[in-house]
Amino acid sequence: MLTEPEVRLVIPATHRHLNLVGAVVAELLAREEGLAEPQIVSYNVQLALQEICANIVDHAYAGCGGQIEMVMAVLQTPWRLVIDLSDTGRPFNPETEVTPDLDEVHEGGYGLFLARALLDEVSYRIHAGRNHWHLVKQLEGDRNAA
Amino acid sequence: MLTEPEVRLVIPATHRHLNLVGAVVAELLAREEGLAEPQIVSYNVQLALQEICANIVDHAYAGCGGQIEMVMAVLQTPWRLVIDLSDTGRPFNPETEVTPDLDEVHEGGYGLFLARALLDEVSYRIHAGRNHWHLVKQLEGDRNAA
Amino acid sequence: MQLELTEHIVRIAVVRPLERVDAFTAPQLRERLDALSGEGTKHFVIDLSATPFMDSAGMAALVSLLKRARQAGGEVVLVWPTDEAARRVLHLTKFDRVFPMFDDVQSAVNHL
Amino acid sequence: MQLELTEHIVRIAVVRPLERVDAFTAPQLRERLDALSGEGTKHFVIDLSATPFMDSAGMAALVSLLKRARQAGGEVVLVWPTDEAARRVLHLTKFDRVFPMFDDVQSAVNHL
Ligand SMILES: Nc1ncnc2c1ncn2[C@@H]1O[C@H](COP(=O)(O)OP(=O)(O)O)[C@@H](O)[C@H]1O
Ligand SMILES: Nc1ncnc2c1ncn2[C@@H]1O[C@H](COP(=O)(O)OP(=O)(O)O)[C@@H](O)[C@H]1O
Repeated sequence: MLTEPEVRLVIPATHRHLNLVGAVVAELLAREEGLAEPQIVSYNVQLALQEICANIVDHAYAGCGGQIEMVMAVLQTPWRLVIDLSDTGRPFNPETEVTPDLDEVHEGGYGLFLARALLDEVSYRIHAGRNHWHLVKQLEGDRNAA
Repeated sequence: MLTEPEVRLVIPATHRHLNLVGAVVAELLAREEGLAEPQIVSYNVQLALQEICANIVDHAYAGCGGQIEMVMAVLQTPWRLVIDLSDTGRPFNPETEVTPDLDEVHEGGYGLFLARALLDEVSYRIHAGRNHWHLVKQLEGDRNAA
Repeated sequence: MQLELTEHIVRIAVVRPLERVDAFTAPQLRERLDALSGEGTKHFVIDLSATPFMDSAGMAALVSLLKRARQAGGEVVLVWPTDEAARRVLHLTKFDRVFPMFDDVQSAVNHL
Repeated sequence: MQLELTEHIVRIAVVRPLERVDAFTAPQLRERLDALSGEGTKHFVIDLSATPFMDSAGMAALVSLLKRARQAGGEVVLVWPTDEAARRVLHLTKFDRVFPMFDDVQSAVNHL
Protein backbone atom coordinates (compact mmCIF):
# COMPACT_ATOMS: atom_id res chain seq x y z
CA MET A 1 0.00 0.00 0.00
CA LEU A 2 2.76 2.42 0.93
CA THR A 3 6.14 3.04 -0.62
CA GLU A 4 7.82 4.67 2.39
CA PRO A 5 9.17 2.40 5.13
CA GLU A 6 6.07 1.31 6.93
CA VAL A 7 5.15 0.04 10.35
CA ARG A 8 2.78 -2.89 10.80
CA LEU A 9 0.96 -3.82 13.99
CA VAL A 10 -1.36 -6.79 14.42
CA ILE A 11 -3.37 -7.07 17.63
CA PRO A 12 -6.18 -9.27 18.92
CA ALA A 13 -9.46 -7.42 18.34
CA THR A 14 -10.21 -6.78 22.00
CA HIS A 15 -10.70 -3.52 23.89
CA ARG A 16 -7.79 -4.53 26.10
CA HIS A 17 -5.28 -4.25 23.27
CA LEU A 18 -6.41 -0.99 21.70
CA ASN A 19 -4.00 1.07 23.79
CA LEU A 20 -1.18 -0.41 21.69
CA VAL A 21 -2.54 1.24 18.57
CA GLY A 22 -2.38 4.72 20.04
CA ALA A 23 1.05 4.14 21.56
CA VAL A 24 2.57 3.15 18.22
CA VAL A 25 1.21 6.17 16.40
CA ALA A 26 2.28 8.47 19.25
CA GLU A 27 5.86 7.19 19.10
CA LEU A 28 5.93 7.39 15.32
CA LEU A 29 4.85 11.03 15.50
CA ALA A 30 7.31 11.71 18.34
CA ARG A 31 10.16 11.21 15.86
CA GLU A 32 8.82 13.87 13.47
CA GLU A 33 10.80 17.00 14.20
CA GLY A 34 9.23 20.40 13.73
CA LEU A 35 5.63 19.25 14.00
CA ALA A 36 3.28 22.08 14.99
CA GLU A 37 1.13 21.36 18.08
CA PRO A 38 2.63 17.87 18.47
CA GLN A 39 0.62 16.97 21.59
CA ILE A 40 -2.67 17.92 20.01
CA VAL A 41 -1.98 16.15 16.73
CA SER A 42 -0.91 13.05 18.60
CA TYR A 43 -3.93 13.04 20.90
CA ASN A 44 -6.32 13.56 18.02
CA VAL A 45 -4.86 10.76 15.93
CA GLN A 46 -4.83 8.43 18.94
CA LEU A 47 -8.45 9.19 19.70
CA ALA A 48 -9.58 8.74 16.10
CA LEU A 49 -7.76 5.41 15.87
CA GLN A 50 -9.20 4.29 19.19
CA GLU A 51 -12.72 5.02 17.88
CA ILE A 52 -12.27 3.23 14.56
CA CYS A 53 -10.72 0.22 16.32
CA ALA A 54 -13.39 0.09 19.02
CA ASN A 55 -15.95 0.01 16.22
CA ILE A 56 -14.12 -2.92 14.62
CA VAL A 57 -14.20 -4.78 17.94
CA ASP A 58 -17.84 -3.91 18.70
CA HIS A 59 -19.47 -3.91 15.27
CA ALA A 60 -17.30 -5.66 12.66
CA TYR A 61 -16.41 -8.55 14.99
CA ALA A 62 -19.37 -7.91 17.33
CA GLY A 63 -17.36 -9.14 20.28
CA CYS A 64 -16.44 -12.43 18.56
CA GLY A 65 -12.75 -11.72 18.29
CA GLY A 66 -10.38 -11.79 15.36
CA GLN A 67 -7.48 -9.51 14.59
CA ILE A 68 -6.94 -5.89 13.65
CA GLU A 69 -4.05 -5.06 11.35
CA MET A 70 -2.67 -1.55 11.18
CA VAL A 71 -0.17 -0.43 8.54
CA MET A 72 1.14 3.08 8.85
CA ALA A 73 3.75 5.43 7.44
CA VAL A 74 4.67 9.08 7.44
CA LEU A 75 4.78 10.33 3.86
CA GLN A 76 6.29 13.53 2.44
CA THR A 77 4.97 16.15 0.00
CA PRO A 78 2.54 16.76 1.44
CA TRP A 79 3.76 15.79 4.87
CA ARG A 80 1.16 13.39 6.25
CA LEU A 81 0.47 10.33 8.32
CA VAL A 82 -1.29 7.55 6.42
CA ILE A 83 -2.88 4.59 8.17
CA ASP A 84 -4.67 1.51 6.87
CA LEU A 85 -6.71 -0.45 9.41
CA SER A 86 -8.11 -3.76 8.28
CA ASP A 87 -10.14 -6.63 9.65
CA THR A 88 -12.05 -9.71 8.51
CA GLY A 89 -15.30 -8.99 10.35
CA ARG A 90 -18.65 -8.15 8.87
CA PRO A 91 -18.73 -5.24 6.42
CA PHE A 92 -19.61 -1.70 7.39
CA ASN A 93 -22.83 -0.34 5.93
CA PRO A 94 -22.32 3.41 5.39
CA GLU A 95 -26.06 3.93 5.72
CA THR A 96 -25.90 3.07 9.40
CA GLU A 97 -23.74 6.15 9.93
CA VAL A 98 -25.63 9.15 11.24
CA THR A 99 -24.20 12.47 12.38
CA PRO A 100 -25.08 12.77 16.06
CA ASP A 101 -27.39 15.61 17.10
CA LEU A 102 -24.93 17.44 19.33
CA ASP A 103 -27.62 19.45 21.09
CA GLU A 104 -28.59 16.33 22.99
CA VAL A 105 -26.14 14.03 24.73
CA HIS A 106 -26.11 10.42 23.69
CA GLU A 107 -24.55 7.28 25.09
CA GLY A 108 -23.11 6.35 21.71
CA GLY A 109 -22.73 7.43 18.12
CA TYR A 110 -19.76 9.75 18.59
CA GLY A 111 -17.11 7.37 17.25
CA LEU A 112 -17.16 8.02 13.52
CA PHE A 113 -18.09 11.65 14.09
CA LEU A 114 -14.93 12.14 16.17
CA ALA A 115 -12.70 10.26 13.74
CA ARG A 116 -13.94 12.38 10.84
CA ALA A 117 -13.61 15.60 12.81
CA LEU A 118 -10.07 14.86 14.00
CA LEU A 119 -8.58 13.47 10.77
CA ASP A 120 -8.37 14.80 7.24
CA GLU A 121 -9.60 11.62 5.58
CA VAL A 122 -11.56 8.60 6.78
CA SER A 123 -12.64 6.25 4.03
CA TYR A 124 -13.87 2.69 3.98
CA ARG A 125 -13.66 0.00 1.34
CA ILE A 126 -13.69 -3.76 1.05
CA HIS A 127 -10.59 -5.20 -0.62
CA ALA A 128 -9.59 -8.86 -0.99
CA GLY A 129 -12.26 -9.90 1.49
CA ARG A 130 -11.07 -7.52 4.18
CA ASN A 131 -12.58 -4.32 5.53
CA HIS A 132 -10.14 -1.44 5.13
CA TRP A 133 -10.27 1.93 6.85
CA HIS A 134 -7.96 4.42 5.18
CA LEU A 135 -7.03 7.32 7.43
CA VAL A 136 -4.99 10.42 6.64
CA LYS A 137 -3.77 13.18 8.92
CA GLN A 138 -2.01 16.13 7.32
CA LEU A 139 1.04 17.23 9.29
CA GLU A 140 1.88 20.91 9.62
CA GLY A 141 4.99 22.65 10.83
CA ASP A 142 8.56 23.37 9.88
CA ARG A 143 10.41 20.14 9.24
CA ASN A 144 13.78 21.91 9.26
CA ALA A 145 13.16 23.70 12.53
CA ALA A 146 14.86 21.33 14.96
CA MET B 1 4.94 -19.73 18.38
CA LEU B 2 2.47 -18.69 21.08
CA THR B 3 -0.96 -19.98 21.88
CA GLU B 4 -2.24 -16.95 23.78
CA PRO B 5 -3.53 -13.99 21.76
CA GLU B 6 -0.38 -12.41 20.49
CA VAL B 7 0.71 -9.00 19.30
CA ARG B 8 2.89 -8.58 16.22
CA LEU B 9 4.88 -5.49 15.28
CA VAL B 10 6.98 -5.09 12.16
CA ILE B 11 9.22 -2.04 11.85
CA PRO B 12 11.94 -0.86 9.49
CA ALA B 13 15.30 -1.78 11.04
CA THR B 14 16.40 1.77 11.78
CA HIS B 15 17.28 3.45 15.06
CA ARG B 16 14.48 5.93 14.41
CA HIS B 17 11.79 3.29 14.76
CA LEU B 18 13.05 1.46 17.85
CA ASN B 19 10.98 3.63 20.20
CA LEU B 20 7.90 1.84 18.85
CA VAL B 21 9.11 -1.47 20.24
CA GLY B 22 9.36 -0.17 23.79
CA ALA B 23 6.03 1.62 23.56
CA VAL B 24 4.16 -1.52 22.55
CA VAL B 25 5.59 -3.60 25.35
CA ALA B 26 4.95 -0.79 27.86
CA GLU B 27 1.28 -0.60 26.87
CA LEU B 28 0.90 -4.36 26.91
CA LEU B 29 2.28 -4.46 30.46
CA ALA B 30 0.13 -1.48 31.46
CA ARG B 31 -2.94 -3.71 31.09
CA GLU B 32 -1.60 -6.32 33.51
CA GLU B 33 -3.27 -5.62 36.83
CA GLY B 34 -1.47 -6.38 40.07
CA LEU B 35 2.04 -6.32 38.63
CA ALA B 36 4.67 -5.67 41.29
CA GLU B 37 7.00 -2.73 40.56
CA PRO B 38 5.26 -2.04 37.23
CA GLN B 39 7.44 0.97 36.31
CA ILE B 40 10.66 -0.91 36.91
CA VAL B 41 9.57 -4.03 35.04
CA SER B 42 8.40 -1.91 32.14
CA TYR B 43 11.61 0.13 31.99
CA ASN B 44 13.79 -2.95 32.17
CA VAL B 45 11.95 -4.77 29.42
CA GLN B 46 11.98 -1.65 27.24
CA LEU B 47 15.71 -1.22 27.73
CA ALA B 48 16.50 -4.87 27.02
CA LEU B 49 14.40 -4.76 23.84
CA GLN B 50 16.03 -1.53 22.76
CA GLU B 51 19.47 -3.14 23.14
CA ILE B 52 18.61 -6.32 21.23
CA CYS B 53 16.96 -4.30 18.46
CA ALA B 54 19.84 -1.80 18.23
CA ASN B 55 22.14 -4.81 17.81
CA ILE B 56 19.97 -6.09 14.98
CA VAL B 57 20.17 -2.69 13.26
CA ASP B 58 23.91 -2.26 13.86
CA HIS B 59 25.25 -5.80 13.58
CA ALA B 60 22.75 -8.14 11.89
CA TYR B 61 21.82 -5.60 9.20
CA ALA B 62 24.99 -3.54 9.71
CA GLY B 63 23.15 -0.38 8.77
CA CYS B 64 21.86 -1.86 5.50
CA GLY B 65 18.21 -1.87 6.47
CA GLY B 66 15.61 -4.59 6.47
CA GLN B 67 12.85 -5.26 8.95
CA ILE B 68 12.53 -6.35 12.55
CA GLU B 69 9.54 -8.45 13.51
CA MET B 70 8.43 -8.70 17.12
CA VAL B 71 5.82 -11.20 18.32
CA MET B 72 4.83 -10.96 21.94
CA ALA B 73 2.30 -12.28 24.42
CA VAL B 74 1.65 -12.41 28.13
CA LEU B 75 1.35 -16.04 29.22
CA GLN B 76 -0.01 -17.50 32.46
CA THR B 77 1.31 -20.16 34.87
CA PRO B 78 3.89 -18.94 35.33
CA TRP B 79 2.87 -15.38 34.62
CA ARG B 80 5.38 -14.07 32.08
CA LEU B 81 6.01 -11.91 29.07
CA VAL B 82 7.39 -13.79 26.08
CA ILE B 83 8.87 -12.02 23.08
CA ASP B 84 10.31 -13.30 19.82
CA LEU B 85 12.37 -10.82 17.80
CA SER B 86 13.41 -11.89 14.34
CA ASP B 87 15.34 -10.52 11.38
CA THR B 88 16.90 -11.63 8.10
CA GLY B 89 20.34 -10.10 8.64
CA ARG B 90 23.61 -11.90 9.13
CA PRO B 91 23.71 -14.48 11.90
CA PHE B 92 24.92 -13.78 15.39
CA ASN B 93 28.12 -15.54 16.41
CA PRO B 94 27.87 -16.23 20.15
CA GLU B 95 31.66 -16.21 20.38
CA THR B 96 31.71 -12.48 19.72
CA GLU B 97 29.85 -11.95 22.98
CA VAL B 98 32.08 -10.93 25.88
CA THR B 99 31.01 -9.88 29.34
CA PRO B 100 32.20 -6.30 29.74
CA ASP B 101 34.82 -5.61 32.43
CA LEU B 102 32.69 -3.29 34.56
CA ASP B 103 35.66 -1.85 36.42
CA GLU B 104 36.54 0.13 33.31
CA VAL B 105 34.06 2.17 31.32
CA HIS B 106 33.66 1.34 27.67
CA GLU B 107 31.98 3.00 24.74
CA GLY B 108 30.20 -0.21 23.77
CA GLY B 109 29.64 -3.80 24.72
CA TYR B 110 26.89 -3.21 27.29
CA GLY B 111 23.97 -4.24 25.07
CA LEU B 112 23.75 -7.98 25.56
CA PHE B 113 25.00 -7.68 29.12
CA LEU B 114 22.09 -5.39 29.96
CA ALA B 115 19.53 -7.53 28.15
CA ARG B 116 20.68 -10.63 30.02
CA ALA B 117 20.77 -8.82 33.36
CA LEU B 118 17.30 -7.32 32.98
CA LEU B 119 15.44 -10.34 31.56
CA ASP B 120 15.04 -13.92 32.74
CA GLU B 121 15.88 -15.49 29.41
CA VAL B 122 17.69 -14.28 26.29
CA SER B 123 18.36 -17.00 23.74
CA TYR B 124 19.29 -16.95 20.09
CA ARG B 125 18.66 -19.44 17.30
CA ILE B 126 18.36 -19.53 13.54
CA HIS B 127 15.05 -20.87 12.29
CA ALA B 128 13.74 -20.97 8.72
CA GLY B 129 16.49 -18.65 7.57
CA ARG B 130 15.73 -15.99 10.16
CA ASN B 131 17.59 -14.94 13.27
CA HIS B 132 15.36 -15.30 16.33
CA TRP B 133 15.89 -13.78 19.76
CA HIS B 134 13.66 -15.39 22.36
CA LEU B 135 13.15 -13.23 25.43
CA VAL B 136 11.29 -14.01 28.63
CA LYS B 137 10.49 -11.79 31.59
CA GLN B 138 8.83 -13.41 34.59
CA LEU B 139 6.04 -11.26 36.02
CA GLU B 140 5.53 -11.07 39.76
CA GLY B 141 2.69 -9.71 41.81
CA ASP B 142 -0.89 -10.41 42.78
CA ARG B 143 -3.02 -10.76 39.69
CA ASN B 144 -6.23 -10.56 41.70
CA ALA B 145 -5.21 -7.43 43.58
CA ALA B 146 -6.89 -4.78 41.46
CA MET C 1 -33.24 32.62 72.14
CA GLN C 2 -35.43 30.10 70.47
CA LEU C 3 -34.28 28.86 67.14
CA GLU C 4 -34.70 25.94 64.90
CA LEU C 5 -31.68 24.28 63.44
CA THR C 6 -31.86 21.94 60.49
CA GLU C 7 -28.80 20.40 59.02
CA HIS C 8 -28.54 19.47 55.36
CA ILE C 9 -25.87 17.07 54.42
CA VAL C 10 -25.33 16.82 50.70
CA ARG C 11 -23.02 14.05 49.71
CA ILE C 12 -20.91 14.94 46.70
CA ALA C 13 -18.71 12.28 45.19
CA VAL C 14 -15.54 13.61 43.59
CA VAL C 15 -14.18 11.06 41.15
CA ARG C 16 -10.74 11.60 39.62
CA PRO C 17 -9.69 9.09 36.95
CA LEU C 18 -5.89 8.83 36.89
CA GLU C 19 -5.65 6.44 33.94
CA ARG C 20 -6.90 6.20 30.37
CA VAL C 21 -10.68 6.01 30.27
CA ASP C 22 -11.36 3.95 27.18
CA ALA C 23 -13.43 1.05 25.90
CA PHE C 24 -11.44 -1.29 28.14
CA THR C 25 -11.48 0.70 31.37
CA ALA C 26 -14.83 2.52 31.01
CA PRO C 27 -16.79 -0.52 32.27
CA GLN C 28 -14.73 -0.39 35.48
CA LEU C 29 -15.47 3.33 35.85
CA ARG C 30 -19.16 2.70 35.16
CA GLU C 31 -19.23 0.00 37.83
CA ARG C 32 -17.76 2.35 40.42
CA LEU C 33 -20.17 5.13 39.48
CA ASP C 34 -23.14 2.75 39.52
CA ALA C 35 -22.15 1.61 42.99
CA LEU C 36 -22.10 5.22 44.20
CA SER C 37 -25.48 5.92 42.60
CA GLY C 38 -26.80 2.72 44.13
CA GLU C 39 -25.77 3.95 47.56
CA GLY C 40 -27.84 7.09 47.00
CA THR C 41 -25.20 9.56 45.82
CA LYS C 42 -26.66 11.90 43.22
CA HIS C 43 -24.15 14.76 43.07
CA PHE C 44 -20.93 14.05 41.23
CA VAL C 45 -17.80 15.92 40.33
CA ILE C 46 -15.84 14.08 37.67
CA ASP C 47 -12.39 15.59 37.81
CA LEU C 48 -10.71 15.01 34.45
CA SER C 49 -7.67 17.15 35.24
CA ALA C 50 -5.40 14.14 35.63
CA THR C 51 -7.02 11.87 33.06
CA PRO C 52 -4.54 11.29 30.23
CA PHE C 53 -7.04 10.08 27.63
CA MET C 54 -10.78 9.56 27.23
CA ASP C 55 -12.59 8.00 24.29
CA SER C 56 -16.28 7.89 23.42
CA ALA C 57 -16.80 4.85 25.65
CA GLY C 58 -15.62 6.99 28.56
CA MET C 59 -17.89 9.79 27.44
CA ALA C 60 -20.81 7.35 27.30
CA ALA C 61 -20.17 6.40 30.93
CA LEU C 62 -20.44 10.08 31.88
CA VAL C 63 -23.69 10.50 29.95
CA SER C 64 -25.15 7.42 31.59
CA LEU C 65 -24.27 8.81 35.01
CA LEU C 66 -25.72 12.21 34.11
CA LYS C 67 -29.05 10.71 33.13
CA ARG C 68 -29.28 8.68 36.30
CA ALA C 69 -28.21 11.55 38.56
CA ARG C 70 -30.58 14.09 37.03
CA GLN C 71 -33.45 11.62 37.24
CA ALA C 72 -32.75 11.40 40.98
CA GLY C 73 -32.71 15.21 41.21
CA GLY C 74 -28.91 15.41 41.28
CA GLU C 75 -26.24 16.71 38.95
CA VAL C 76 -22.93 15.77 37.37
CA VAL C 77 -20.34 18.46 36.79
CA LEU C 78 -16.91 18.12 35.19
CA VAL C 79 -13.51 19.59 35.92
CA TRP C 80 -11.74 20.38 32.65
CA PRO C 81 -8.91 18.12 31.52
CA THR C 82 -5.49 19.78 31.65
CA ASP C 83 -4.62 18.53 28.20
CA GLU C 84 -5.64 21.03 25.53
CA ALA C 85 -6.53 18.33 22.99
CA ALA C 86 -8.85 16.63 25.48
CA ARG C 87 -10.50 20.00 26.22
CA ARG C 88 -11.13 20.54 22.55
CA VAL C 89 -12.84 17.17 22.25
CA LEU C 90 -15.30 18.08 25.02
CA HIS C 91 -15.98 21.28 23.13
CA LEU C 92 -16.32 19.54 19.75
CA THR C 93 -18.92 17.12 21.09
CA LYS C 94 -20.67 19.97 22.97
CA PHE C 95 -20.23 18.08 26.22
CA ASP C 96 -19.19 21.42 27.69
CA ARG C 97 -22.75 22.68 27.11
CA VAL C 98 -24.46 19.70 28.67
CA PHE C 99 -22.24 19.30 31.72
CA PRO C 100 -21.49 22.31 33.91
CA MET C 101 -17.71 22.71 33.52
CA PHE C 102 -15.24 24.01 36.11
CA ASP C 103 -11.55 24.73 36.30
CA ASP C 104 -11.01 23.03 39.64
CA VAL C 105 -12.70 20.75 42.13
CA GLN C 106 -13.42 23.52 44.64
CA SER C 107 -15.44 25.59 42.17
CA ALA C 108 -17.20 22.45 41.03
CA VAL C 109 -18.19 21.49 44.60
CA ASN C 110 -19.36 25.04 45.32
CA HIS C 111 -21.75 24.82 42.37
CA LEU C 112 -23.50 21.71 43.66
CA MET D 1 45.93 47.05 52.85
CA GLN D 2 47.81 45.46 50.02
CA LEU D 3 46.30 42.40 48.52
CA GLU D 4 46.39 40.46 45.34
CA LEU D 5 43.20 39.44 43.69
CA THR D 6 43.04 36.75 41.06
CA GLU D 7 39.82 35.67 39.50
CA HIS D 8 39.25 32.14 38.28
CA ILE D 9 36.42 31.58 35.93
CA VAL D 10 35.60 27.95 35.44
CA ARG D 11 33.03 27.29 32.79
CA ILE D 12 30.75 24.42 33.69
CA ALA D 13 28.24 23.21 31.15
CA VAL D 14 25.06 21.80 32.66
CA VAL D 15 23.30 19.60 30.12
CA ARG D 16 19.82 18.32 30.85
CA PRO D 17 18.34 15.86 28.33
CA LEU D 18 14.55 16.12 28.37
CA GLU D 19 13.89 13.34 25.88
CA ARG D 20 14.82 9.69 25.38
CA VAL D 21 18.55 9.31 24.86
CA ASP D 22 18.80 6.28 22.62
CA ALA D 23 20.52 4.99 19.50
CA PHE D 24 18.54 7.50 17.43
CA THR D 25 19.01 10.61 19.56
CA ALA D 26 22.44 9.90 21.10
CA PRO D 27 24.26 11.16 17.96
CA GLN D 28 22.50 14.52 18.41
CA LEU D 29 23.56 14.64 22.06
CA ARG D 30 27.12 13.71 21.10
CA GLU D 31 27.20 16.50 18.55
CA ARG D 32 26.13 19.07 21.14
CA LEU D 33 28.67 17.80 23.65
CA ASP D 34 31.44 17.74 21.04
CA ALA D 35 30.64 21.32 20.15
CA LEU D 36 30.97 22.35 23.80
CA SER D 37 34.26 20.46 24.15
CA GLY D 38 35.45 22.03 20.93
CA GLU D 39 34.79 25.51 22.39
CA GLY D 40 37.03 24.61 25.33
CA THR D 41 34.51 23.50 27.94
CA LYS D 42 35.96 20.67 30.03
CA HIS D 43 33.67 20.56 33.08
CA PHE D 44 30.27 19.02 32.54
CA VAL D 45 27.22 18.25 34.63
CA ILE D 46 24.92 15.85 32.82
CA ASP D 47 21.62 16.19 34.62
CA LEU D 48 19.62 13.00 34.02
CA SER D 49 16.84 13.89 36.44
CA ALA D 50 14.36 14.64 33.65
CA THR D 51 15.58 12.07 31.14
CA PRO D 52 12.86 9.48 30.63
CA PHE D 53 15.03 6.74 29.09
CA MET D 54 18.68 6.09 28.26
CA ASP D 55 20.10 3.10 26.41
CA SER D 56 23.69 1.94 25.96
CA ALA D 57 24.15 4.29 22.99
CA GLY D 58 23.39 7.17 25.34
CA MET D 59 25.76 5.74 27.91
CA ALA D 60 28.47 5.49 25.22
CA ALA D 61 28.05 9.21 24.49
CA LEU D 62 28.69 9.95 28.19
CA VAL D 63 31.79 7.76 28.25
CA SER D 64 33.14 9.43 25.14
CA LEU D 65 32.65 12.84 26.77
CA LEU D 66 34.28 11.65 29.98
CA LYS D 67 37.41 10.50 28.17
CA ARG D 68 37.72 13.75 26.27
CA ALA D 69 37.06 15.92 29.33
CA ARG D 70 39.51 14.09 31.58
CA GLN D 71 42.18 14.22 28.90
CA ALA D 72 41.76 17.99 28.92
CA GLY D 73 42.04 18.03 32.72
CA GLY D 74 38.31 18.38 33.24
CA GLU D 75 35.55 16.19 34.65
CA VAL D 76 32.07 14.93 33.91
CA VAL D 77 29.65 14.40 36.77
CA LEU D 78 26.10 13.09 36.65
CA VAL D 79 22.88 13.99 38.41
CA TRP D 80 20.92 10.83 39.20
CA PRO D 81 17.82 10.05 37.13
CA THR D 82 14.57 10.36 39.08
CA ASP D 83 13.32 7.06 37.75
CA GLU D 84 14.31 4.19 40.03
CA ALA D 85 14.78 1.74 37.15
CA ALA D 86 17.16 4.12 35.39
CA ARG D 87 19.13 4.57 38.63
CA ARG D 88 19.49 0.82 38.95
CA VAL D 89 20.91 0.57 35.43
CA LEU D 90 23.65 3.08 36.26
CA HIS D 91 24.43 0.98 39.31
CA LEU D 92 24.35 -2.31 37.38
CA THR D 93 26.85 -1.06 34.82
CA LYS D 94 28.96 0.53 37.60
CA PHE D 95 28.66 3.90 35.91
CA ASP D 96 28.00 5.27 39.40
CA ARG D 97 31.58 4.35 40.33
CA VAL D 98 33.18 5.92 37.29
CA PHE D 99 31.20 9.15 37.21
CA PRO D 100 30.87 11.23 40.37
CA MET D 101 27.11 11.12 41.07
CA PHE D 102 24.96 13.82 42.68
CA ASP D 103 21.37 14.26 43.72
CA ASP D 104 20.96 17.71 42.24
CA VAL D 105 22.68 20.18 39.94
CA GLN D 106 23.82 22.49 42.76
CA SER D 107 25.79 19.76 44.54
CA ALA D 108 27.20 18.66 41.21
CA VAL D 109 28.37 22.16 40.35
CA ASN D 110 29.89 22.62 43.83
CA HIS D 111 31.98 19.51 43.25
CA LEU D 112 33.60 20.84 40.08
N1 LIG E 1 -16.31 -1.13 11.69
C1 LIG E 1 -17.65 -1.20 11.62
N2 LIG E 1 -18.23 -2.29 11.13
C2 LIG E 1 -19.56 -2.38 11.07
N3 LIG E 1 -20.39 -1.40 11.46
C3 LIG E 1 -19.86 -0.27 11.95
C4 LIG E 1 -18.46 -0.12 12.06
N4 LIG E 1 -18.22 1.10 12.56
C5 LIG E 1 -19.40 1.69 12.77
N5 LIG E 1 -20.42 0.87 12.40
C6 LIG E 1 -21.86 1.21 12.45
O1 LIG E 1 -21.98 2.63 12.46
C7 LIG E 1 -22.67 3.07 13.64
C8 LIG E 1 -22.06 4.40 14.13
O2 LIG E 1 -20.76 4.19 14.66
P1 LIG E 1 -20.18 5.20 15.72
O3 LIG E 1 -20.35 6.57 15.19
O4 LIG E 1 -18.79 4.84 16.00
O5 LIG E 1 -21.05 5.04 17.01
P2 LIG E 1 -21.23 3.80 18.00
O6 LIG E 1 -20.16 2.82 17.72
O7 LIG E 1 -21.12 4.43 19.35
O8 LIG E 1 -22.61 3.27 17.71
C9 LIG E 1 -22.52 1.93 14.62
O9 LIG E 1 -23.55 1.89 15.57
C10 LIG E 1 -22.52 0.71 13.71
O10 LIG E 1 -23.84 0.35 13.38
N1 LIG F 1 22.02 -9.27 16.45
C1 LIG F 1 23.35 -9.44 16.28
N2 LIG F 1 23.82 -9.93 15.11
C2 LIG F 1 25.13 -10.09 14.91
N3 LIG F 1 26.07 -9.81 15.84
C3 LIG F 1 25.67 -9.34 17.03
C4 LIG F 1 24.29 -9.12 17.30
N4 LIG F 1 24.19 -8.66 18.57
C5 LIG F 1 25.43 -8.58 19.05
N5 LIG F 1 26.34 -8.98 18.15
C6 LIG F 1 27.80 -9.06 18.34
O1 LIG F 1 28.05 -9.14 19.74
C7 LIG F 1 28.84 -8.03 20.18
C8 LIG F 1 28.41 -7.57 21.56
O2 LIG F 1 27.14 -6.94 21.51
P1 LIG F 1 26.71 -5.88 22.61
O3 LIG F 1 26.97 -6.50 23.94
O4 LIG F 1 25.33 -5.47 22.37
O5 LIG F 1 27.69 -4.66 22.44
P2 LIG F 1 27.84 -3.61 21.23
O6 LIG F 1 26.69 -3.76 20.33
O7 LIG F 1 27.88 -2.29 21.91
O8 LIG F 1 29.15 -3.98 20.59
C9 LIG F 1 28.67 -6.98 19.10
O9 LIG F 1 29.78 -6.11 19.02
C10 LIG F 1 28.52 -7.83 17.85
O10 LIG F 1 29.78 -8.23 17.36
